[in-house]
Amino acid sequence: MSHPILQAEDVTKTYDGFRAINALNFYLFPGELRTVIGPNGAGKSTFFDLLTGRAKPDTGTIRYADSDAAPSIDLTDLNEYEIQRLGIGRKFQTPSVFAEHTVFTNLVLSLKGPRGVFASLFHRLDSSARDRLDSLLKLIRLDDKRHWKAGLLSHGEKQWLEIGMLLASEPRVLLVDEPAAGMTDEETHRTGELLLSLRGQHSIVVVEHDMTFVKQISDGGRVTVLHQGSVLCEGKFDDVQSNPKVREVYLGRGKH
Amino acid sequence: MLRTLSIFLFLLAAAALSAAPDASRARLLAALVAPADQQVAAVRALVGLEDAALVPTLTAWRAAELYLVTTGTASPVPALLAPLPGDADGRLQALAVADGLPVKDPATGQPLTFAPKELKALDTTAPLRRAIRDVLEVAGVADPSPAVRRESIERLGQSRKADHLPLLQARLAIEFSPAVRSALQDAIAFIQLADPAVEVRLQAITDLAAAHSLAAAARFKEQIALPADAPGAASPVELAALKTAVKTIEDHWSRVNFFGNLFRGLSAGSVLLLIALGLAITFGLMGVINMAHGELMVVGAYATFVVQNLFAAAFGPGSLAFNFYFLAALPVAFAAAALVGLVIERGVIQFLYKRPLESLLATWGVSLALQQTFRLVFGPANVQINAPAWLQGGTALYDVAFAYNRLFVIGFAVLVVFGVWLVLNRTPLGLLVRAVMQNRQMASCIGVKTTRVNMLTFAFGSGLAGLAGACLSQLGNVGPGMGQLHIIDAFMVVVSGGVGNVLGSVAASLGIGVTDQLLQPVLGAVMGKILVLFAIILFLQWRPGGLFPTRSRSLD
Amino acid sequence: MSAPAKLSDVEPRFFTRAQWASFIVPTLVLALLLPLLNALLPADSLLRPSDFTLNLYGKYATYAVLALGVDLLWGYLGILSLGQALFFSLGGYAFGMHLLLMIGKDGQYKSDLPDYMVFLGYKALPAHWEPFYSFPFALAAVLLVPALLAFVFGWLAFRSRIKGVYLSILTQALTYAAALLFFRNDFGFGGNNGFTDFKRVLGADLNSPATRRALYIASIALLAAVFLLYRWLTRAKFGHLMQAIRDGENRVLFSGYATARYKLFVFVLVAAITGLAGALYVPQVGIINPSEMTAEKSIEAVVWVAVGGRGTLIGPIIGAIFVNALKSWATREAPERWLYILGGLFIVVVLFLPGGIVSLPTKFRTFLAKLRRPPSGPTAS
Amino acid sequence: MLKKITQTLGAGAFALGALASALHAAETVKVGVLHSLSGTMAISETSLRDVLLFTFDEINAKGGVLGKKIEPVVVDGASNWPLFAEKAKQLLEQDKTAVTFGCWTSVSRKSVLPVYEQNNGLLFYPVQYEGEELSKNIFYTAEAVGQQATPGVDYLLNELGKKKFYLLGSDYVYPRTTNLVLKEYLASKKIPAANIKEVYTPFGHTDYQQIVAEIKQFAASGDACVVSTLNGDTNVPFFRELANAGIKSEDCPVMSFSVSEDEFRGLPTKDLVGHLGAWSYFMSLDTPANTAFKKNFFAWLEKSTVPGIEKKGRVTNSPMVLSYVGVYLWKAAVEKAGSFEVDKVRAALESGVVFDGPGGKATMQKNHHMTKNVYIGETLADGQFKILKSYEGVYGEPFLKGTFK
Repeated sequence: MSHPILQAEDVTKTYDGFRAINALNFYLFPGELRTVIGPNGAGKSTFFDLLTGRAKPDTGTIRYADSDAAPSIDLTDLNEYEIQRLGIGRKFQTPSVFAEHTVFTNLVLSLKGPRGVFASLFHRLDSSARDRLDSLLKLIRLDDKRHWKAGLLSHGEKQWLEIGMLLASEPRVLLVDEPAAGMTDEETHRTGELLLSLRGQHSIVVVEHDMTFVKQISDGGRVTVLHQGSVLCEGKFDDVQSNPKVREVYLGRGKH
Repeated sequence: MLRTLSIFLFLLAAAALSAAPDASRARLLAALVAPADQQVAAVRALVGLEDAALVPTLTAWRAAELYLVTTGTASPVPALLAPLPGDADGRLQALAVADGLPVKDPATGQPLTFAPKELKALDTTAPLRRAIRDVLEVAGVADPSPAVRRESIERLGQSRKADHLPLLQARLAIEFSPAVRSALQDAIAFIQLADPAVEVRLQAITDLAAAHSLAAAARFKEQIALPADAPGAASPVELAALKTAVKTIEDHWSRVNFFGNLFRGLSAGSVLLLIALGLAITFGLMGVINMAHGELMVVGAYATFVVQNLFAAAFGPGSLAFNFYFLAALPVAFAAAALVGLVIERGVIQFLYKRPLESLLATWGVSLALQQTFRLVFGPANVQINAPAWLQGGTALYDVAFAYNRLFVIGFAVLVVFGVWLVLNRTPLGLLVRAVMQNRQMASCIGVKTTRVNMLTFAFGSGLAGLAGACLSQLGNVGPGMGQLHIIDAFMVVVSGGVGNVLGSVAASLGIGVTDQLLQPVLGAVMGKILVLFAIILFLQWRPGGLFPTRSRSLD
Repeated sequence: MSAPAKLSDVEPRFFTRAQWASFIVPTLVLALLLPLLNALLPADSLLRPSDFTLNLYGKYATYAVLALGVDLLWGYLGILSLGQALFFSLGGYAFGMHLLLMIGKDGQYKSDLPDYMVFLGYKALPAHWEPFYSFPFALAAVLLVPALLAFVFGWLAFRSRIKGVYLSILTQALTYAAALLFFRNDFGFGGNNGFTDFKRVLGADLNSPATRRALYIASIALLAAVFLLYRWLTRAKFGHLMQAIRDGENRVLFSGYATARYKLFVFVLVAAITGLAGALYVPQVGIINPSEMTAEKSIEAVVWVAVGGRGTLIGPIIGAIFVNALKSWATREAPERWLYILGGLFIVVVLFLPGGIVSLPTKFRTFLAKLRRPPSGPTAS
Repeated sequence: MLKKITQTLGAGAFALGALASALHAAETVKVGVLHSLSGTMAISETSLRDVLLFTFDEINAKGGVLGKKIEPVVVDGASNWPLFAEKAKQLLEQDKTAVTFGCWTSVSRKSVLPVYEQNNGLLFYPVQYEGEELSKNIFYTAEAVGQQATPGVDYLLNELGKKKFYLLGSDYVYPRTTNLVLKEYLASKKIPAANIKEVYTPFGHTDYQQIVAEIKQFAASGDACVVSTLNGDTNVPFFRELANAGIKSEDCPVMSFSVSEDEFRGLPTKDLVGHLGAWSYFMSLDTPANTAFKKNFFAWLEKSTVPGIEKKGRVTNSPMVLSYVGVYLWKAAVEKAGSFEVDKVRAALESGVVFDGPGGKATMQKNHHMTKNVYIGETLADGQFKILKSYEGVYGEPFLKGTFK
């Protein structure tokens, strides 16, 4: 078995005495699409915050591998943009796009490339970048709305745009927080297909509530159940679903 | 009040003049009309003269209120002016120093009346006034008023003349007031510093050290600094005693200053707290940057001014009831500022809850307009606010001074903080306020009338500003520009305390107040203030959310 | 919602031809024609702008540069800095030092030292003053001193991610502390009186009409240049990033941009340019003193921007000129009431005209459109 | 874009039109009044505007100057120093005023000085100041340091026998300069440096606890006094704190140079009783000229129609009287010169015109300062000064530093 690309070991994070993450261990392998589920307050968003530098763990290590070797880069020392530049992209739970900018500009700003002050002063779009933008716009089905202000898009379209922005930056790891929220069933399904199509080239972690969607994207992949800040269990969707502990803390509450 | 007092004094003087032991009175009169070059000596010779007219006559002379009255062809008579009973024109009768009787018109035999400017006051010169003062000081040792006695005794002690020693010692034997006794002991010790006997001198040094006399420390240091061969230089034994004494006294005062600084810091912090509390509500909880907050304080201060004038008009400015105007002014100040706040909220701020930075601009416009309104209504000059008697003066404990108005401000700040805490945590309004402040939309979804809550909260914060203004009127000036002096300080307190946290504002204001007062003696007022500002800026680098930050899990 | 027109692409044209014309024509009129008329026409000609007017508009132009900086920070980057008057004054002080040394022996005491130094008993010029004899050095200081302060403060503040209201209040505190410092006589910059009674610049008599014209032209030229520079900045990808930071800094951060560096860059750049405007301001008004750097002055500059229209580049210019012209007029014509006029203006603008004066035509058109169409019918917007 | 720029120009044209000067009327002479009517200094300067307008009316009622009526041009300097310079330019270049009466703070004077020199204008400056300045275009009716501070300190030294001096001031040029001179003066009077303490507080300082605690210990020896150059507002917290600390004027008198009758209106005078002041005029001066001045001024106030003018509880003070004196000196000089021309008027003034004003005889000197009386007064509870001592005919000398050895 190869080395994990992302590895969190024994991570703890406390907010005002509340243990949001408690001795968590998590390993993500290259090309994997991992689904993370868990009841509200299980620590899913905090976990993403820790991975992306928005919060620092109290104890434990979070490491990332930028090559095939064992993960060696300590993410806890880095801040948001440094982690992003390493190739870890994140989509937020509530879609966060630049509402005052056009769809097109939103993507341009996310495009992989130099991120420095002077680079952006003298930035020019070359033709290959334009092609890439065009294909992205088609992928997220916003081609005809490329000049719309992003703020005018529907909720679902914003979710897509944000996924598009994520892809534009060509990350190695995608952290996707509730991508299907606010979408119609059809949109949700398409989102699932998109994510599945990315599997392999990218390593993906998806946090989701919608069990139908989880079932769709887990597709033989592993599902991690978080509970009270730690991993309750991990395994194939069916195994997890039949796990009595999971049923007790999560499914047993009547959701699905 | 003052007028009654002066009438009383004159009556006293009149009584003193009338009981005339002839020999001493003649000496007094002789001194008054002595030739200019002998006058000082003649006055100095009056020391110890036992004549009831001595003190009133000399006091009047020194104040240029002793007049020469000429009647007909007779030579001018020195006289004091006293009110004529029952006369409304303010004309005064002259009581001759010689016999205490009114000077009469030689023709009609009726008492003559004068206005002060019709008469020539008996001239004095500076050396003469000093001589008069010296005589009065000696006389003052036996004055009925303990305050006068104490002051006279202190002066005699500082003059260090051995000839006053018997007088002081005699007084000590019969003095009963503890404060005057201690002053006497100090004065005696002071004089004894020049005693020929070394034991007496050493004892005097020890006594003064025990009394922590600062004046003594200054003298001791001068003596220590004298070269060994200079006249009056201390012997080695004495020198050691002097050094120990200086150390004892200085140690005492540095302790006093330390505790004094703490108290002053506490009081400065309380002032800051009062100013900032309203802002902690409107800015901290509601997120409105109200640049007119300072002007709301001014509203409170002017309200106090108006209440003061009403009380003065109704009860008279010297009356007992007048002293309670301030208590009546507090609720009025709160209400007035709250009302103005309400108008501002309805008129301007309600449209700007989603645009906090723009509320800054609009309220700045409001503050300009308010300032000009103050100018037009109350005039561009500061208005005069007289503190009620119970807020004047102070007391000292272990030499640390506690001014009553400062003590009041500290106590009042505690009360107001407690009040705010009660309102926010123990009333239905408080619950609604906290709900709305945490999430306006959610609160309105669950049926809270957010408009009303906003209105009331803002009015409440404004009212607190009014209370602060009322308090400040007892400490500083009240004028149209007064609000601008405090606004930045107030914002700094709220920001460094942590927005949305009243407890943070308490801690921050006390911290800033104490730091400022501790820095001031070392760096001076200006650098102290600058340093505090930079410290706050740096502090916020370290804790961007302030002392007690409020965390939020949303992205922006 | 009709499909929005093809508005901004990533690299829109800097200026269309019409825009170039509408930029160049007024600039030339202001920068060349007016001073020319002033110089050539006889004093009693109705067409001749007076020395006083030119001088006044030169001053307004430097204010407009200050306002442009405020707007770049606030309207584009979302940083409401209440410290811009400080940078303006620092530039003014740096240049004032040079001007003060250029007085030479023409001061009150006929000494090489500036008057207040003679008076306070300085024996020699302090070492940090020496280089200010050189015009190029002074010019460099005009740019670098504000930039350096902006760098230190900005680095600390942006690194700690202080933003919004906090940042505004911190800049206000910084300004306040600096003003207090400059008010101190011991600080060595003339205390409350500041610098005044300048005589000449680059050898030319500061009070001659020709020099004043030159200063006026320089102010207009600076304004035009800064306008172009800022326009270029806001049109580049950099400009989009600025606005993105304004609207959602965290998203930009998670897109891999070191937002603190962007903010710092703009903050420092604006500080330097604002300092330059301050340097041009000082010889035109003849005085620089610490009351110019109070928070109040910064807020005034923010108000100009708000009145003119923030988030546009023409708005701050209009606002700065309009508000100051209004103030010049009102302090003469309505000395008792002008604070109401000004205060009322701010409230009205903030409440009813958030887009400022530049949004008036649009508002007016919308209003007309509403009049023409009955309100009951469905509108296309 | 083009539209936007036309908007800009439109705004400019608006201002241009507003600034265009009115036509001259032949029978009047325009006179500028340049004071702050808003902002922080309005508190003091508004009174000067009032007294100036009164003086003009008084002169106009008697036929004006050289047969011309005075037409005042009142502008608001708004406590904004560059604006002062702008307004001065406007008065000189647009309104062509023959003379300006104005300024209170030194910085406002410094700000307009180059304007007056460049346009060869004429400014009368009425407020006590630090000296160290002499412009051919400014006439200083103000008290120089030698006409206020040194007589005040003389009084403390000679009459009260004080030996320790606590020099307390606001941190700006006037107090700094005054104290520099005073330190030299005290040294020349053999007061050791150790007995002098110099302390400054910022403008608008509100907390004098620390300083008063220090004064209390400084004054423990009984021969100390405070020489205060505290500015305006800050006097209130200072005197409040002083009174509450139990420091009495008998123990440690405060001699203030910036507190006049006008300031007393906003001070708790009870706290100031017995403390001292030094000015070249006190409202309580009992001379026929002063009685008439007060009567006429208050009568004028009663019927004045100036918007927002205060009519009640008004007092007179030294800067007001010196403004008044300035106008009359200017009038006398114009009449002596037979012309409004600045150079001729200046020559006439320098030749030594005299005006017997409410504060006594004032003679303009060649050095643009005035010889005048100086009075030392003690504060009474009713906000007036009781005159303790007068120094007559004190010469006005702006350059005092270094003269006391």
